[in-house]
Parts: sequence; structure tokens; C-alpha cells
Amino acid sequence: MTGLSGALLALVTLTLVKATPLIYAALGGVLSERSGVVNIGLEGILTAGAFFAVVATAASGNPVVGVAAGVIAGALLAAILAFAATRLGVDQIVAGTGLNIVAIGGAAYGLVVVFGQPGASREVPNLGPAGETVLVILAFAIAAALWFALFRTPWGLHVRSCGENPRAAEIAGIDALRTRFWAVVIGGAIAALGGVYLSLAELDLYSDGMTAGRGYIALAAVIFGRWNPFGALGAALFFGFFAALQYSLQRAGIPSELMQALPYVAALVALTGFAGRVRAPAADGIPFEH
Amino acid sequence: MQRTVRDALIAVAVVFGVGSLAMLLAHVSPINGFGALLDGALGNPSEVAETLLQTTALLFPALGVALAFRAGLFNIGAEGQIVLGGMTAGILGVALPLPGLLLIPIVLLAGAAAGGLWGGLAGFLKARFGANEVIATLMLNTIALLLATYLIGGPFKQPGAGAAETPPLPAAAWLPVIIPNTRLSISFILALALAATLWYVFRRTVFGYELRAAGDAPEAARRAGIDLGRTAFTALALSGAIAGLGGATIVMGVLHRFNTGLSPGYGFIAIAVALVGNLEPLFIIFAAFGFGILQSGAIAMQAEANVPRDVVTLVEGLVIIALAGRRFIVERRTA
Amino acid sequence: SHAKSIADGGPARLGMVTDVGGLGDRSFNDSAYRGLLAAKDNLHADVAVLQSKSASDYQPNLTVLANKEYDLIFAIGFLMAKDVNEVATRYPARHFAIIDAVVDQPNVASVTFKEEDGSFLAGAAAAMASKTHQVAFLGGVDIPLLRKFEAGFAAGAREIDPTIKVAVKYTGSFDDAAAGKELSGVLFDQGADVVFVAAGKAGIGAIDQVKTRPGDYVIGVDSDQDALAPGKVLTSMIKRVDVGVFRLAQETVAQKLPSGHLVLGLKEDGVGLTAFQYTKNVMTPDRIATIKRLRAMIIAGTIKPPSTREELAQFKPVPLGR
Amino acid sequence: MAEPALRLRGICKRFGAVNAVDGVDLDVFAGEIHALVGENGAGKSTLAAIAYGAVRPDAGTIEAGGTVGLVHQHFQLIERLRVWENILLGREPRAGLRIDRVRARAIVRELSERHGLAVDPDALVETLPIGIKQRIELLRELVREPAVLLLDEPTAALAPSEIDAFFLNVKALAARGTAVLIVTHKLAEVMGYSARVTVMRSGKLVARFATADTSADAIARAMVGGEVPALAARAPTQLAPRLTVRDLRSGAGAGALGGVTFDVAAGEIVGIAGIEGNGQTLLADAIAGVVPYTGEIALDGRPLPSGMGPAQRLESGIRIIPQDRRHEALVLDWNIVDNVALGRQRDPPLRSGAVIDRAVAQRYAADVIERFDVRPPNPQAIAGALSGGNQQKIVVGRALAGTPRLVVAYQPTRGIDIGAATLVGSRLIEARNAGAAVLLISFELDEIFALADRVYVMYAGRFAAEFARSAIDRGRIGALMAGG
Ligand SMILES: Nc1ncnc2c1ncn2[C@@H]1O[C@H](COP(=O)(O)OP(=O)(O)OP(=O)(O)O)[C@@H](O)[C@H]1O
Ligand SMILES: Nc1ncnc2c1ncn2[C@@H]1O[C@H](COP(=O)(O)OP(=O)(O)OP(=O)(O)O)[C@@H](O)[C@H]1O
Ligand SMILES: [Mg+2]
Ligand SMILES: [Mg+2]
Repeated sequence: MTGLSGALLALVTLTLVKATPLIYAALGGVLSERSGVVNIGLEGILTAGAFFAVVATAASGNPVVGVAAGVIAGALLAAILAFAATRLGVDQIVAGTGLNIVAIGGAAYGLVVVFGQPGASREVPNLGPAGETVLVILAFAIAAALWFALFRTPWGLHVRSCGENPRAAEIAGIDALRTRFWAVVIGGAIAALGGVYLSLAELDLYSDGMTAGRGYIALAAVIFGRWNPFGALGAALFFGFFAALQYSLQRAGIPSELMQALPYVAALVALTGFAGRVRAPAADGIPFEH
Repeated sequence: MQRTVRDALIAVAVVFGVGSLAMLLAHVSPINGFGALLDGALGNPSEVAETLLQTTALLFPALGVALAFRAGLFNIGAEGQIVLGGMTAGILGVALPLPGLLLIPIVLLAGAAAGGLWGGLAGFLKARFGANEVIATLMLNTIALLLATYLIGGPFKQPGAGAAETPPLPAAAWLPVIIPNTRLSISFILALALAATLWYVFRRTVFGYELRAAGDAPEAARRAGIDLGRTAFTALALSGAIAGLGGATIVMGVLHRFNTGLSPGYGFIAIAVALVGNLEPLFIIFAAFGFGILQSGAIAMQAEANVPRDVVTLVEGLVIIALAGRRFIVERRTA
Repeated sequence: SHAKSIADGGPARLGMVTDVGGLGDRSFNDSAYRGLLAAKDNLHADVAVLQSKSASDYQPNLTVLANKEYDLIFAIGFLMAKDVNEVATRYPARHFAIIDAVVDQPNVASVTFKEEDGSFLAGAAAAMASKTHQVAFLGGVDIPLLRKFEAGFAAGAREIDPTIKVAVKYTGSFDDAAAGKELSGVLFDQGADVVFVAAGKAGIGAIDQVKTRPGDYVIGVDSDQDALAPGKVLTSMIKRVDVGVFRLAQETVAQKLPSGHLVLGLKEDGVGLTAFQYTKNVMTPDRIATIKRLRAMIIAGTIKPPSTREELAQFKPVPLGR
Repeated sequence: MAEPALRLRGICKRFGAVNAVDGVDLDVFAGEIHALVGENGAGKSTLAAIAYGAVRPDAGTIEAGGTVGLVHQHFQLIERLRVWENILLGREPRAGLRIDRVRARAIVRELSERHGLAVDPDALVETLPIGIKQRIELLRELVREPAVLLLDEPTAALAPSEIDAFFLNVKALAARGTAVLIVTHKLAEVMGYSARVTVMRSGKLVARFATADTSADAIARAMVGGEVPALAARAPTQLAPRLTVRDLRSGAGAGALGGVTFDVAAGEIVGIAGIEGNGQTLLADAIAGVVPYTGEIALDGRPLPSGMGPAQRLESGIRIIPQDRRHEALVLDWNIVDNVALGRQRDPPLRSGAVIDRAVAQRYAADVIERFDVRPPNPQAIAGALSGGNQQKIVVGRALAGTPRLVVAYQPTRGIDIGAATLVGSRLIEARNAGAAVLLISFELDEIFALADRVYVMYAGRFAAEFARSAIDRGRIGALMAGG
């Protein structure tokens, strides 16, 4: 009985651990795409968040400084995409792909420049169990706040109108490019918290490849969650649950690859419309000029 | 032509500009850094051969990516298609009891078929359900890698192997080497021939014409009797097949076994290669050579000038961002 | 292209290629790197390290070092055995060394370790420290090399406590720190209180895990990991890859280009346990004495730790005669 | 007279080589309804956009005595938002951080009642018919209480009854002191509701009348600026059955095709007259094979089932001149040669084996350039860089090349100048003379009268009446188009 409830508790805990980075990244993606900018670069933003959180913590000795640095780094990286997408009118998906490659190469290079060693940073003081709990709760809080902001406030209406029909938004006096820019940047800041969680809560260092495709799973969660913060939250928890389950089932004969593939297959199914109609914002991914 | 020259100049400027800055950050003189890079890539015949090897590995997926782009489709899934093409070649190369003359073409084709199946799956989902091919190919990347990890680690595991890899291929399945004492095999010739073929297909054939029409003006193409669904399927399947073929040549010509880590991101860098080559197969050869120099010279640069080779990845990503503004905008806006 | 060869009195040029675990694994690759750095400091060698991010990096990395005429090129890990074989054939004039595998070529030196011997001692220490009569082994990938750790560890534990329960899990990779953290958590939750982690970078995650678990320990591997969580890492089963690397470097500097097969065991100090610096409270002097006695018995051949699961099944604890 | 609410002086605007607006002065007074007319491309929308402030003029001054509102020629609504969200976008009432949705609905309701434009504030825009959408467009401007209201072809998509209601509202607005400038192609609206009318041609102001002192004919002459060049003569033809359509239905909701039955004979131009949005698009698309339908379409007695795609239809000799040349007909990045080949790429001799014969493609292009007087006469010119009229010539030239059996021409002279329009019309008549069946779909009655042998009037997805050429009754057709 206690064994069972203990195992259950462990599973729930592990689900939260696995889901939290996905929640942040997916929420960042939701905000960005609601404004009409597809953010394929979430993986890179997670990487930047994780890396700079560790760098700043190493420099200051204070993980809270690290959190701030990670968030700022994610926002800055997102700003590159936002600038390219709004001011240069480039293909967002191609640019986002480039962003991922930049972040991965940049962090690997940065390890050598900052820590003098490739592969992984040294350990830094991390946020500890209390900090980890705060980050988990914050993920849920941000989901709720983002829902409120998108669907209840004027700003959210403006963001959504830019994602649906930026020309109409401009006619209503909204600067569509500026709105998109800031949505992508704030989305990047939110997503970066996922990377911060990975390096400063789940672990206490940065190591190459530690994001392990979570940015892509988050993209799947955005679609599976139908571009809604609560939907994305649910999808991230769902994927997190299967990521957690994979450890318990490892020796039960179920190949762990099957479990790991689940989010990706689920996203494919969502794309085909079997799981109900999914509609991206009408102007999602389409460059706009004044 | 002008546009190609300009794109190439942008790429070169990004590589040297940002690369130099990054080297300065690591307290290395860019002259030493790039010197070591170029020397390592082109310093002696054996190094040139290694560079051409990288060129080949990039050329296949870049041609595949370009083919899809020409049809207005973004195949971000070349990486997964390489893995499956390579895996199929690895499994069949060991399993088929055939003489080399038969074995090599059959295994190559099987690798292409596997990649084609994977690309075609995204194409089918697009044609049948309107599923966005960008996300689909992206998801299929990871699924391919997990599938290969599962198959190679489980059902097709090499007894006693230390890593997720197949047993070594019999020598009959090795691609013949074209420069003795190097690893450069006929796959290089194959890639060049494929580029030339694609050039001809785009330029001259009805198929290439219809592909381009579908990419450049889908609605006009549809009304001109071009089946967009079928075009999407064919283009993604072919794109995947070309990448898969590339994977098979890595296994048969370079690694001589399949390993899930056979590609250090060729499928993604191929996007940059295709863009720098302006989606023109013949220009892509030169773009692939340029990136081949970066890829192969980076190793020597790290050994000799102490610059982490990741700087090359960094600049490759920046090249993609810098060139993302080309060409696609028009087509996507009108789509 | 470079100034002087060793024959002309120039510094030895030593190259090293890591496997995909890479530097920063706090274990196998790092240990090799320490050997290389020692060669740089003490033997005034020029050194270069190339990291491999995927299997297709092995040959280009080895080839570049061969092209650049390094005097000895280290391939760290059995994953590279095939590649070393091919490159060594292509570059008969260059010299190579491979760790953890045997490549039969005149210009390749092979270095292997008796992991089962060190792991046996680790198992004994674990059994002594365990209060739950449950210990566990967490490996990277389920392959023969790792089973030497597994079998030796289980046998050592049984040597001390014949009825002890030994759980075994594998993370499936050597580079997933998060998996190491989660799976070690699962093992602790299932009742083990000492976990021996032989999983490359994944071990870092396990050490992270144990920090928050009073009464539980991990045993580190390859490098001395005791200081990573003082008091929580019972000991480390060190595998002196650095010793192997340094020895070959010495031979190179002395212009005796190494080849053949070097096997490093307890006697050669190639494997062993760390000194329980932070865990003296559990590892009392008499327990440490037992470990020492076991070590002597293995060196003497009285105890022959098993290196496969089959041998483990046959293994019978040897009376210690205290 | 009082100060004008809107005062434009010397407005100039160039787009590349085009003088869209060229030195125009215009005053609109409070309480006045001022009509702005002119041919397609005369510069009306550009002038309105400049007055609104959305386009910066190259020269000239703009003075307005208050807010300026603009209702766009093309709808600019956010389909997936609610009515109130569209109307109040950018000026949402707030309650703390949030939008005060209760007040928002109340504002919209009050506004809609005050102006007699009934809308449900909570409806999703995408579910609404075109007429209601037009109301939302108008309400979105009215909420700003504009001193000057610019209306760019506001009635183009409205049903006649809706048009009457709409003008009642506009008059009421004007009566309350709003200055209204209305761009329209419908001279009846000009005569019926405006106080003054300004006529533009090629960017220039060419005439200004007090409506009471002029006639529709005088306005039309000013618009065209002279006599219309002569069309090709229609030769007597041997009518043979070609296209038969029986109870054709397609689509749903507004704009659906609700069951039409008709024939077009070889050697005949059949005109379909109607206001945009009454099912014409679906009619053309069904024949083109790009939308599913029920009912029958047959060519020379051979049925064309709904699933048959454009490829086979092209093969059986059907040629479509689609409504949107830039998206549905041309590859703008390509040159004229490649564009002229489009749709024929599988037919020999253009196709030889798997390859396109470039010499044949060149010949085809040279042919179209010559017969249609394409400028510049350079086969390598990129289609996207051509003027609208020249683009249209390529589309029509391609459709009429060879011996088409059936030509469906959807607004074939939309947005092109009178010279080009006459050329296109003449070529259509020549195709008819040579034995093609031509189905001409147009919103412009003059085009229909000039070209058609028979006319059907289309309203709400069905045919309201049929007229032989000899029996065409302008007034009656106009009334039927409006649903009367
Ligand atoms: N953004 C633009 N870029 C280039 N040319 C433009 C642009 N907008 C308008 N034009 C050109 O300016 C001219 C005037 O266009 P405008 O839309 O004002 O005409 P209009 O009188 O409103 O025509 P219609 O009756 O068809 O609405 C046309 O030749 C048009 O092609
Ligand atoms: N929306 C637009 N965006 C960019 N360029 C445009 C746009 N509309 C028109 N143009 C360009 O403006 C020029 C004139 O276009 P327009 O359609 O007004 O031709 P036009 O003067 O009416 O020609 P024609 O006499 O053949 O009818 C062309 O070069 C066309 O490409
Ligand atoms: Mg015009
Ligand atoms: Mg207009």
C-alpha cells in the first residue's frame, strides 16, 4: 500500500520534473505563434536559457542571478528571430532552424570560452529543492497568466489579431510588427525558463545536448494543445507523464524508444486532424510588412 | 546568377566576420584559426579527399532539401531520412548474400527507398490531410532516430556490440574508393551525377516544370492541371530518397557499418547548403564544397589552433538566418 | 609543417580523440585527458584533443591527427576500435593507442583494464555500507564491457553478504545526465541504499540525486568522484585511464613507439578504490582492512572476480578467514 | 460656404512608373455625400487611402476637421474573432487589466441600434454572410465617430435591399454632420444619393459635377474620356450543342451555387450577369474542376464527373480565364515563355517525351505577344513586372491559343484599361466566331451587353432570367441582379 502510493508519488513527481521544461517552452511557443510567428527555434532558446543560467550562476555564485540571465538570454535569442521575422520579413521557419543551430554551436563554443573545457560546465550552486518547486509552480502560474493575458486583456486581443490578420490589426491602429516582435521576445523569455529549469533545478550544470529535443516536443505540445496555454500545459503534462513512465517501464519489456516517440507520434496525429480539427492562427508563419 | 553570387558573398562574410569575432573571444588570432582551417581542409591530397567526403555527405541531403524547396515544401527531416537510409543499408548490406556487383546497387536503392518512404510519409500526410510538412518532417526526424535506436539495439542488435550499431559490412558492400589510401569513394561521383541530373530535371523536363510551378504559384499550378497533392508527395518522397541515398553512402562508403550517430547534423546543415546554392543543383555543388571545407577544416583548426570546432556550427546557423530572406517569401505569401 | 620531430629533440606531439561521451564526463574521457595533461606538464609534450559528437566523427578526427603527423594518437574507448583499425591501416607510419579494446595492428597499442577486480571491491564496500541489504548497479549501455563492472560488483557484494539483493539497471546511454538522476532515484526508491554507477556522464546525475537522500550513497566510477558530493559518494571505482595514457606517452617521448597489449589491474594500480576520505564514518577501519585483504587476495589469485553474468552465476564467495 | 471637413490639395502619388494620383484637389463638406468615380485603376482607392493617412502622398496637403474613417474596398476583418472584438479592436473598454466585455457588448449593441445596422456582438465573424460583414466594417469606423467617412465601393458585395438600407444609414449619418466620400462604380448610386461627383482618370481629376446638374451618361463619358474603340464584328455562326449544365450545385451558405441549368453552344457567347458573391465563382470553379459539385456538366455530350480534375478538363479543351490572374493564372516569378506554357506542359508538341521543347515554348510565347500586343514584347520579361493589363493579355492569350472548345471567362477585363479591354473582348468574339463556346461571367453589365449572345441573370446562386441578345432589357436585368 505504502509502496504503491510511494511509487505513485514518485511517478507524479517525475512527471512534473519532466513536464516543467516542456510547459515553459510550449507556452513560449503559444505566445509567439498566437502573434503569427512560428518559433521553430524553441530548442535553441532552451539551450541558451540553460547555458547562460549556468554561466551567470558561476560568475555570481547566486542561482537567482542565473535565472535572470537565462531568461534574458532566451529573450535576446528570440529577439534575433523576432527581428528577422518582423523587420526583415524572412521565412520564419528557415530562420528558426538557423537559430537552433546557432544556439547549439554557440553554447558548445561558449563552454570552452567561459569554462575552459568542452562538453560540460563545472557544477554551480543550483536552486535546490525549494527553488525547483517554485519553478514548477511558476510554470502553472504562467500558463494561467498567459491564458488570462491572451483571452481577457486588450494586449492579448491585439496579439491574437496580429496572428489572424495583421493587416486588419494595423487598420485598427495596432502596430502589428511591434506586437509580433514583443510577443516573440516575451515568448522567448518564458521558454528560456524551461532551459533554466534543466540546468539549475533538475541538474546543476550545463552539458552539451542537455535539451535533447525538448524544444521540438514543445512544438508538438503547442499543436496538440491547439495554441491554447491550458491546452499546451495539458499536452506538456501528457508528454511528461510518458517520459516519466519510461523509467518505470524500462525493464517491463516495453522499449523505452516507444515511449520516447510518443509525443512526436501524437503531434503527427494532431496534424492530420484525427484528434479533432486543429487550426493554427490564420496568419501563423506568414511574413507581414507595413 | 547575380543573386547566387550575392548569397555566396553574404555567406562568406558571415563565416569570416562572425568566425573571427568568435575566435578573438577565445583569444585566437583569426588568421591562425582560419589558416589552420584551410590548411586542414586543403593542405594535402589526403585532406582534400576528407573535405570531398564531407562535401559528398552534405551534397546528398542538400539536393534533397533543394528539390523539396523548389516544390514549395520545407523538408526539415533530411536528418531522419539519412538515418533510415543508412540503417537500411547497414542491415541489408550485412544480410543479403549477394555479390558486390549486385549488392551495392541494391543496397543503395534500398537506402534511398527507406529515406523516400520517410519523406513520402510526410508527403502523404500533407497530400491526404493537409498536415504541415515542416512539423511533420521535424517530428519524423526524432521518430526515425528512435526507431533506428530501437531496431539496432533490439531486433537487429549485433551480438556483443558495444554501441548501437550493426555488424561491419562485408567488403563486397563497400563502395569502391576512387583515390587510393583515402576514404573517398564513388559516392562523390554519384552525388555529382545526381546534381547534374537534378539540374536537367528542373530545367528541361515536364516533371521539373510542374514541380516548380507547384512551388512558385500553387493555385495557378493546380488550375493548370498539376495535382498539388501528388506533387507534394512525389517531391517529399524524392527529397527523402536523395537524403536516404546519402545515408546509405555514408554507411557503405565511410563507416562500413550503421551507427545511429552516422550524421553529425548533415540534414540540418544541408539547409544552409541548399540556401547558399540558391536551390540550383549546380551551385549547390560549390556550396557543399564550401561547407565541406568548414566541416573538415574545423577538426584541424581545433587540433592545431585550439579553436573549438563548434564555432563552425555557430556560423553555419548564422548563414541560414542571413539567407532565410531569400525567395520563399513570395511563394508563401501568395500560397 | 611543424618545427622539429622528437628525433630531432622537438616535443612529442600527442593527439587524443574522445568518444561520444566527450570531455566533461567526470569519468572515462576526463581520466584519459588527465593523463594527457600530465604528459604535457611533465614530459613537455604538445597535446591536442578532438571531441567526437557522433560515431561519424571518429575517423575524421583520427585522420586529421594522422595527417598532421602526431607522434601518438589516442583513441579513447572501445567504440573506436574499428575506426582505429581502418585508419591505422591507412597510415602505417603513424602510431595509435586504443583504450578498452584490442586492435591487432603493428602500429597500435591496446590498453585494457580489469574492471571486474575493482568493481569487486566496490561491491564489497557497498555491501558493508548497506543497511537495507539491497544495493544496485546502474550501468550506461548493456554491453560486455559494462557487464565486467556489473558482475564484479555483484560478486563483491555477495562476498560480504551472500543473501544481499543486487538490483541492476542501465540508462541506455553514457551521456544522459538526467536519465542517470531519474534512474538512480528509482533504484533508491525501490530500497537500494548504495548504487554503483558506471554510466559516464549519467553518473553525474546520480550524484546529484543522492545529495538529497540521507542515508543513501552512490559509488563513483572511472575518476575520483568522491569530492563531487562529499560524504555521499561512498568511494569511486577508479580506472586509471590516465595511468595508461601517461605510460604510453612516456614510451613515446623515449622514442620507444608503443605497441602490443597492456592489461592494467589492481596490481598495476590500473583499477582500485579511492581512500574513503569523506566516508570514514561508515567505512570504519576494520571495514577498510577487509577491503585491503580482499585486494590482496585478488592480486594473489585467491579470488577470481567474475567478468560475465555466466561467471557470476558460478561465483561462490571465498571464505575470508578473518 | 463653410470650411470643408476634408480638404485635399495637389495630391500626387506614384507607384514605380504608374502615376496613381496626379495633382488632385478635393473638398468634402460636412453633411455632404460626395461620389468619386472612375475606371479601374484610375486612382480612387489610392486617393482615399491618402486622405485616410494610410498612404503617404509624394506631394500635396491633407486637412481634416476631425477623425477620418475608411471602409476598405476589400474586407479587413478577423474571421476567427467575434463581432465585438473586431469592432472595438484597438479601443477596448477596460476594467482594470481586463477588457470589460459587458461594456464592450453594450457599446456595440448601442452603436448598432443607433445606426440601424443590426449585428450580434458575440457572433464569430467567419460564420456571417457578406452583408453582415459589410455592416461590421462600417461599424468599426463609426465607433470612432468620424468627422469624415470614406467609403471605398461599400456596396460591391451587398444585395439590393441591403444597399437601400445602407444608403438610408449613410444619409442619416450625413444628416448628422458627417462628411461622406463614396467611391463607387454604380452610377445609379451616384445619381440617387450623392450631392456632387468627382471623376478621375489615370490619376487625374477630369471632371466635377453637381449631381443635380448632370446625367449618368455625361459622367460615363467623362470616365472613359472619349469614344470606346470598336469591337471585332460578330460573324454568323453555326450553333452546335457544346456545354450542357444541369442542376449544378456547389458550396454552402452565402455565395453557394444553388442549382443552375443551361447550355452554351459552340459559336456562342453566353453572359452571366450578376453582383459579386451570387455563386459565379463556384460556377466557374466547378467547370474548371477545382471544387466538388453535384448535378451534371457535360461537354459535347461527354459527362464531366465532379472528381475529374483540371488536367483532364484542360485535355478535353476547356480553358478558364480565372478571376484572380496574379494567383490563379500566373507564376509571377516566371517569364512570359514559361507562363504561356502553363497548362499545356503535357501536350505535344510542347512536350516531347519527358522534356519540354523549348523551341515550341518560344513559338507559343511569340504568338501570344504578337496577337495580343503584349508590352514589352520581350518573351523573357518576368510576368510579375508586367502591368495588370499586359498580365491579363497573357492569361487570355494562353486560354485562346489553339482551338479551345469551351472558354470560361471570369471578369476578363477586370482592372485593365479600355484599350486592353477592347482587345480582349475582340479576341473573345473571334474565338466565338471560330466555333468556341464562351461562357462570360461578369459583374459589369456593359461588358455583358457588348459581348454576349445570350444572357442569364444570376442571383443568390440561381438564374433569375434568360435574355436573348435581341431582347436584352437593361432596366429589367439590373432589377433582377438586385433580386427584384
Ligand atoms: N501598392 C501599390 N504598388 C504599386 N502600384 C499600386 C499600388 N497601389 C495601387 N497601385 C497602382 O496604382 C493605380 C491606381 O490604383 P487604385 O487602386 O487607386 O485604383 P482604383 O481607381 O481604386 O481602381 P479600382 O476601381 O479597380 O478599385 C493602379 O495602376 C494600381 O495598379
Ligand atoms: N499591388 C502591387 N504591388 C506591386 N506592384 C504593383 C501592384 N499593382 C501594380 N503594380 C505594378 O504597377 C505597374 C502598373 O500596374 P497596373 O496594374 O496599374 O497596370 P496598368 O497601368 O493598369 O497597365 P495596363 O495599361 O496594361 O492596364 C506594374 O508594373 C505592376 O507590376
Ligand atoms: Mg490598371
Ligand atoms: Mg479601388
